[in-house]
Amino acid sequence: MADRFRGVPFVAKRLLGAALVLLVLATVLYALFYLVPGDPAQLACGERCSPAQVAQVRGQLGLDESAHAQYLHFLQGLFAGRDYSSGTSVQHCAAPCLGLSRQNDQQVTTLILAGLPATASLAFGAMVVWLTLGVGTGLLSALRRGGATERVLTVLTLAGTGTPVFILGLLLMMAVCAYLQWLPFPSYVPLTQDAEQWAWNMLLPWLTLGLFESAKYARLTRSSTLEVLAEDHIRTFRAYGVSERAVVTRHALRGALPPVIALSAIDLGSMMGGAMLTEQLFGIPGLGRLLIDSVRSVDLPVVVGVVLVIGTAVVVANAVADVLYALADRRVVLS
Amino acid sequence: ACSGPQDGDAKPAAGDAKPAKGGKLTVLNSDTQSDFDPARLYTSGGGNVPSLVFRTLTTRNREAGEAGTEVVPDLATDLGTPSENATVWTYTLKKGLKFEDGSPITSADVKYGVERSFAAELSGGAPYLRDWLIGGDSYQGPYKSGKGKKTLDSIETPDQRTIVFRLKKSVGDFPYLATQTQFTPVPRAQDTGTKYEEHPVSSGPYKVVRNTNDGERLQLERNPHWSEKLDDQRKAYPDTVDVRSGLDSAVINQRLSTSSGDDANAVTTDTNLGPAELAQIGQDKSLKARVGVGHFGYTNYLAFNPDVKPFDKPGVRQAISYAIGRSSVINAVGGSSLAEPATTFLPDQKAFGYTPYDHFPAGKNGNPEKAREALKKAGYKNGLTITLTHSTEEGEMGPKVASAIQQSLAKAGITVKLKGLEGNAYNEKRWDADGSPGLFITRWGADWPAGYPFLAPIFDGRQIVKDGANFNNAKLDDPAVNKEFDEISGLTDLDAAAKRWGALDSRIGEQALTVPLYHPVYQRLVGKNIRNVVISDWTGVLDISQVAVK
Amino acid sequence: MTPQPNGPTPDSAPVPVADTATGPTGDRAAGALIDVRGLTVDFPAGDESVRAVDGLSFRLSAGQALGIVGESGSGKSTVAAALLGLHHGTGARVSGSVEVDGIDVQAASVRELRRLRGGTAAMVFQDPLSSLDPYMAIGDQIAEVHRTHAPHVSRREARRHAVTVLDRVGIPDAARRSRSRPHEFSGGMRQRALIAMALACEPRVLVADEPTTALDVTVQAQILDLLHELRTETGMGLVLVSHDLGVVAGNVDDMLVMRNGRAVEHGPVGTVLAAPREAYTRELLAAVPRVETPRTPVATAGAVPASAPASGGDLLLEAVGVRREFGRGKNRTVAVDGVSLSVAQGETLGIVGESGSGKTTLGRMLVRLLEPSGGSVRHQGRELTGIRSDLQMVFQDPVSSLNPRRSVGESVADPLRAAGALTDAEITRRVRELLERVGLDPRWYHRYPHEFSGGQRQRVGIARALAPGPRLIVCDEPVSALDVTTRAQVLDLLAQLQRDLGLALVLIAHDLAVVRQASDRVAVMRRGVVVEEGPSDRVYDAPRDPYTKSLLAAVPVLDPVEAAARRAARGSVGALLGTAAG
Amino acid sequence: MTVQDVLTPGAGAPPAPGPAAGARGVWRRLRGRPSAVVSGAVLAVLLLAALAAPLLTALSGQDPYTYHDELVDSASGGAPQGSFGGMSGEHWLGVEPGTGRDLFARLVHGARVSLLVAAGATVLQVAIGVAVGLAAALGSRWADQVLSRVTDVMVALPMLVLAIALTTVVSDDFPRPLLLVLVMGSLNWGGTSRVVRAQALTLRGLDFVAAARLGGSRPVRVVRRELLPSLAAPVITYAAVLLPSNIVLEASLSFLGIGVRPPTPSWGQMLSTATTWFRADPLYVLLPSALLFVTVLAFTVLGDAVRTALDPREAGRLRVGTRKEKTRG
Ligand SMILES: Nc1ncnc2c1ncn2[C@@H]1O[C@H](COP(=O)(O)OP(=O)(O)OP(=O)(O)O)[C@@H](O)[C@H]1O
Ligand SMILES: Nc1ncnc2c1ncn2[C@@H]1O[C@H](COP(=O)(O)OP(=O)(O)OP(=O)(O)O)[C@@H](O)[C@H]1O
Ligand SMILES: [Mg+2]
Ligand SMILES: [Mg+2]
Repeated sequence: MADRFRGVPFVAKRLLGAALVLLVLATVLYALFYLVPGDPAQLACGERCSPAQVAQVRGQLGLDESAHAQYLHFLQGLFAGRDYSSGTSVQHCAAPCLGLSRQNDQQVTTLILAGLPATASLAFGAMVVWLTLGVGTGLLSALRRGGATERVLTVLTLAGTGTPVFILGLLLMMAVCAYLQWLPFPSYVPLTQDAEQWAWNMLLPWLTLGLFESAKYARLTRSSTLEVLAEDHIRTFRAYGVSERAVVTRHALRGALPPVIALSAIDLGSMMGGAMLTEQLFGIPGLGRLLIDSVRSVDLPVVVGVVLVIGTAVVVANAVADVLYALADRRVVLS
Repeated sequence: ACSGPQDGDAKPAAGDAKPAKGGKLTVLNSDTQSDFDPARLYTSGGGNVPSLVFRTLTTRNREAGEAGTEVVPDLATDLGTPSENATVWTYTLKKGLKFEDGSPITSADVKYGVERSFAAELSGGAPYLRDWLIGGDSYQGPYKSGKGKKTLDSIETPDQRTIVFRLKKSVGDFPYLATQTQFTPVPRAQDTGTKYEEHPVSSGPYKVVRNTNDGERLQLERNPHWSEKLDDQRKAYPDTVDVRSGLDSAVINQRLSTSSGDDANAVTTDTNLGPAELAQIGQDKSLKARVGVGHFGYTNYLAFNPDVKPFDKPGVRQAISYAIGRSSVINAVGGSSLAEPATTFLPDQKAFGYTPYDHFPAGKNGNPEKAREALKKAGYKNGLTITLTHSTEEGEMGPKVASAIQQSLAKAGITVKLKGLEGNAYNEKRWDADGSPGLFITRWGADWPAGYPFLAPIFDGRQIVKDGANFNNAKLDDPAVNKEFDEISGLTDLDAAAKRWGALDSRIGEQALTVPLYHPVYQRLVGKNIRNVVISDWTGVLDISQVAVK
Repeated sequence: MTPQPNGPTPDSAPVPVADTATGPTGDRAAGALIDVRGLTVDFPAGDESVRAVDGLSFRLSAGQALGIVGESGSGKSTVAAALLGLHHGTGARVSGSVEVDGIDVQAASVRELRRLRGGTAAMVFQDPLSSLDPYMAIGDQIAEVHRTHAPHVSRREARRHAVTVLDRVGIPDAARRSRSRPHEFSGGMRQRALIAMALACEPRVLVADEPTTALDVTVQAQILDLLHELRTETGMGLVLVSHDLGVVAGNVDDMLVMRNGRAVEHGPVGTVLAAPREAYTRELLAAVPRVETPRTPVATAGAVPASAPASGGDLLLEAVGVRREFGRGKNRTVAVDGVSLSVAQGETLGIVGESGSGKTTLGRMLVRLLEPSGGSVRHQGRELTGIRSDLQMVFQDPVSSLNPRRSVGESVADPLRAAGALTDAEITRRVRELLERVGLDPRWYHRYPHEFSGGQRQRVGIARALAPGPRLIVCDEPVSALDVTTRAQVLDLLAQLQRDLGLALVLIAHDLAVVRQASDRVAVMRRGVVVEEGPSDRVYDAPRDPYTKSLLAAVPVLDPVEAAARRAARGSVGALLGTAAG
Repeated sequence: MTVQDVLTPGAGAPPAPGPAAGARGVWRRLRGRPSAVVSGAVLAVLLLAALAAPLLTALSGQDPYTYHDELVDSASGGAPQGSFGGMSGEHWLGVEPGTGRDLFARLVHGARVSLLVAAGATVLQVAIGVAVGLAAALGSRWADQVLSRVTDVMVALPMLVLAIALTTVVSDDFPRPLLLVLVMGSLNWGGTSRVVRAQALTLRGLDFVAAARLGGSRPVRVVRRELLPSLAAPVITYAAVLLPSNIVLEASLSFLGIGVRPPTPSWGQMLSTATTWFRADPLYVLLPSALLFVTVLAFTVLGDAVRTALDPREAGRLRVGTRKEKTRG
């Protein structure tokens, strides 16, 4: 088996390939949303806009052009930038310009950059929760297989998954903020503004999302741990008196982690698109909310922009996961 | 409200202690203030948060209940002087008005504010200026991108304090229109086009300190150049106002009811209590005391498109009107505390000219016998099958209401097939003059508490829009009715006008072009330290220019 | 670091010697290190159960060595596992008593067992290739085991200790290779790593289950000498499970011959070998191949005389200057460095050589499981570009070459099913025949790999390679885990197939006698190159290369006295061995 | 016996008794596990209830659509009258707030949609995911690149966005549940595919795969015979987790108005509308939650049992009943 391990060039190559696929994706989205009902100009202008006014707005948004002309302009913006009139002056949207939101004349890039920190805060924090909680309980239940501990853990993590996230979050909030009053109701504070406040206010969203996701990880960790535990090399360490805990955490876990890493990358990446319901519930001004709002208002530039950003995030996360994976299991070749 | 059994309007929640200045008011909202440009805002009576920053020529009377439906002067000294048969309206600005930077507010600033609302870049807002101002339909705003002239000649500013509007036709309602934020002064030198909303120049009691994330969070602070003496409407008790939006409505209500920490000083201007919350509050006296009830001119109704068979037959429309069981419709939207049955198209408030009528009495649960009779007369002895179009989104136009209607019509032998459309598709459909469904659920709200904006878009034959959003679903184009519209809308005596609007409503109602279902009622919860709760019938929302936290 | 194969480990603390003065025959002193009485082990299999060990008893004192021999599947590994209580919680039923260093293994608590394992008694497993953690560097694995029993030792010290023991078992460049992961090691290197792991704990008893099957004879001798030395110096007890009577002869005091889970003969090694009482023991002895015996030529039907060099027309497979590298930069290893070989139809080419010299790598390239990084492999004159089902391979590691989730019958049936020519019933019958042919009970069709002994698994591998009716089989240590009688049977089978079908074989093995017995030509490999190649009798009788000579000199002998003498001689040329292993 | 006998089939030995014990063995091992039997039974009951929904509701004399205005308290938000969410002899589990529809009827009818859609989507997701993951792991480097990138993008695509777009674009006459299955199934396979690819990459390097290839097995066969059995464990575990998340996803879609068309009930829909009621009418929330939870639990336990039963190495452990001995050997 060839051993072609290359870290950085590998990721770079990966990104390039992905850029292509993303472009295809953008095109498909463009086409698909063309068919979606709802006139963006009417929606932007408001329901009481007169036809003349709607036409004017349509011109302003460039919607009076043919579909492919619009798409070409979009591409042009992406690679070369575009200019837009802001009324009093002309605003330049530098490449990669994803266009202007049809709803509020903001540059899509600005909107995304504004939403990114909140979403990233949520996603990474939640990942820490689901990894510790999920992998932890997974391991514990693999260790205590068949015992009462395992049964309790199973039921607990399943309760997390079997409850839709909007119910889970609301229940948590009710319990912690309203009933026990341990924490004030969370309201998002940017990390850059006040790190401590940021953490306190993100605590519940992290927990909610983390809990919701952790069952999946617990199950996966448990099953692949058991899988590895049945392998021959585990026998070696047991036969050398290595404690069961060390056998599981040092040997079984390493073999069990690859699928967990693979999944984490996916979840982390796709969460960059925002865990919409969680963001909605806790009022976190992230990409998820931006996305769902723009889908509803057929704000194509924003939809495409956010999806492209998420796509990139997923690709990067997956590439990193693959590198980690190849590091864990050298038998695997990166290609 | 002049009818209904509700227990009066909201009283100050925290006993009789006098409200005092100071403190920080928190506003918890679900919709972000992503439009904060006065040119784009489409608010009734100047809005709530906006009216803390934007003053307009006139404004709504900041009093609770029915008194709140009156229009009163704001920047102007009076409600305006009509001349030339109410086609010319002249306003004079109060003396000593200043922007937040201390510069004087002039009539030119008001004119510029109106002009820029015509720019395509700043789309949004109500259509009336365009329809009424001379040259309004072709004017494209003061910006470079607009074609043609950069100024609108039908607005004149003979001096720094006087501004004159010249209209195409007589408009008695102009003082109402002047409450809208398009009448906010905007200093031309500081206009930054689409960026203006990030920091609009304040003429009101507060100025914007920070606008985070496109209106996600607005932090307001006292505007030192605003003078209490020149503004008899806004109380402006708190020192600062912090508007946080993008919150889930269940969370907002939960926070208000818990009222811990800053939430004790919190209100909401866009979230009302839902059915589940009401059911829960019903058992809690202390919470109940913190709930204010509000009305806003709104009617939810069934609309017909008589171009679609069998709705061309008045008998069929009448049968449906007879068969409708309003109480199950009301239950489907949250029960009697959140909706009152409607038999008139106009909201049940005096300002609209409400004249009670019930041309096709259906009682609470429908009158199947009368309905069958009407059907038989129309030639459908063995019942009939029709399609009801609704939105798939839960809510006032959603599937639950549709099912309720389906079941009450079934009793009269009318088989209803349901057709759900996703939100945007549904809106597109119901506003499509040619292709709107034969029968669908829809609603209408008032731009101001008067008959004209409530009735004209729905029943004035000249407001049938061919290739845009059409609201005259029945495509009623009756010369007599049209003439009546012209006559009443020219009246400057608003009370007299109201009476005639009521009569007109009743007259149109005889044709059974709509089936009024209910008028919504709003229940608003406030934090436990909030005093001076004022909910007017103009907006139905708690007026944050009046609340105090001390 | 210079290898010190015979010197004491600098880091090793002296092991307390409990019972030094026990004679080679083992007086029945109370302080026996191991005391096994009436050990019986049953495995559940299907609806019945298999009795793997049946009423076995033996004792072992400190410093003593016990050899367990016997046919494949006779229960040797099961006994070894029982000594460490490895049957706990596996579903096997164990009765009788097992006492190791005073601990009653059957009744021991989890904690006691943990101390016993590795601390008191260490085990070298029979399947070295899959017994290491694939995700972890070898040195770290050894260090971890070491630290388990010596918690006060720092991480870094343990790591250093690991390098030392790796060096002691003859891993060249131990400091660097300790950072490799198992898949980067050759079979023999992995086996040595396991032995190093056992030694790292300085145990009182070493249970070694076929510890040298994957080793070439020089390294084997070196390892066995090391064990001997530890035994005399520290009083370590040794249980040596092996099918190689030569290995047993030279390295144990007592010998236990097993068959069907029972002891057939038990006594001092000299006595048993010189004057076996039981017929079975005699049978075993008779079957041992001798390296001195020349090959009896295979009478190939109408084929070329075996000793003749392959002529063009009959050339089946040809390697021309094949090279293979692994890794890049600092970690680059050249496994095969320009080897040219040819195999004629019906011919057997033996490949012997140092462990880690690239035999497996070469074998894999011959069947195209690995792509050469240089040179080419030709099949009947044409460049070989992909896998062909008439080129088969028997893998060195019988564990990982069988799918743990499929019954062995199905694994063997697979090539038949893939070919798609036979009905289900025919396939089943055929598989049963094949199983029987390699000496397995055809009723075991539905058993899973983990239910088999090491030798049995190896035979399954052979049966599977035979199934598609190949023209050539690369056998990578096909008989290393087999007892002498079974081995003879399998070699006979291969020879018979060769005769009847003109099957060509590439036989990779460490056992020089086996290679001589079975091959027409032999290639000797060292460090990725072929150092000597020729007809086997020529190479064995008149070796030219010094490495070949040293290999032949290291072949174990059946006579314990002679073995001791040779060991003494080797001791004096220890330095030479050190380089030979490097 | 001659070698010829060995290599030519059909000669010698008696015909083989019985086929491979694979599937049968698994079945037998499953039957031996109480947890498997109980969870299987629970699922069977749920499934039966779903299938027999019309029958069951006929028994209770209710249907899931009829409004009962008289049973709700209009003045307080439409909460059911009486205690326990309006439970009575007629309405076994009470009624829905606001409409007074019978909850029992809605639950059993909802089970149909929820289980059907979720199970269908899961099957589709797993099938596509396994196929793509395997193709990526085993195919050429090119295929891996393309498929992995496509997987990335599938994963990256926010489900809801495409779901909204697709469900609004597709004709109204297309059966909704099927559309949901297709949309959910064809958009959400990225996770499975990644997990499968990761696992298959490790597996394909093992000797037994090499042996199978040498034996002349074509890739498809290698996959079916060698890889799938080893992949079954993670895939089944993953599927047992996917299923509940699909039920929840169906809930979210219904919540956004793009799920099954009301008034057809589904658990997801019931849950999402019930959320706010959990203090005023706890039963309304609890019932669908509890059912969902039981389903999830049953699937997980069954998935685990199947996973264990599939592993022959576990078999001895189970049958011999060494329960008392600690598993730490
Ligand atoms: N887990 C198991 N389940 C069922 N049978 C087993 C199991 N392990 C071993 N056996 C059977 O027990 C018998 C003895 O096996 P063991 O591994 O002890 O043999 P061995 O003497 O070491 O053979 P070899 O020399 O081939 O390694 C064999 O018949 C084998 O098939
Ligand atoms: N996948 C791999 N990655 C890195 N190095 C490898 C790999 N496979 C083999 N090697 C190295 O190549 C060399 C030759 O290995 P190979 O397995 O061919 O030896 P061998 O002759 O079969 O030895 P043995 O007799 O011990 O089995 C060894 O040094 C080994 O460490
Ligand atoms: Mg063995
Ligand atoms: Mg090898």
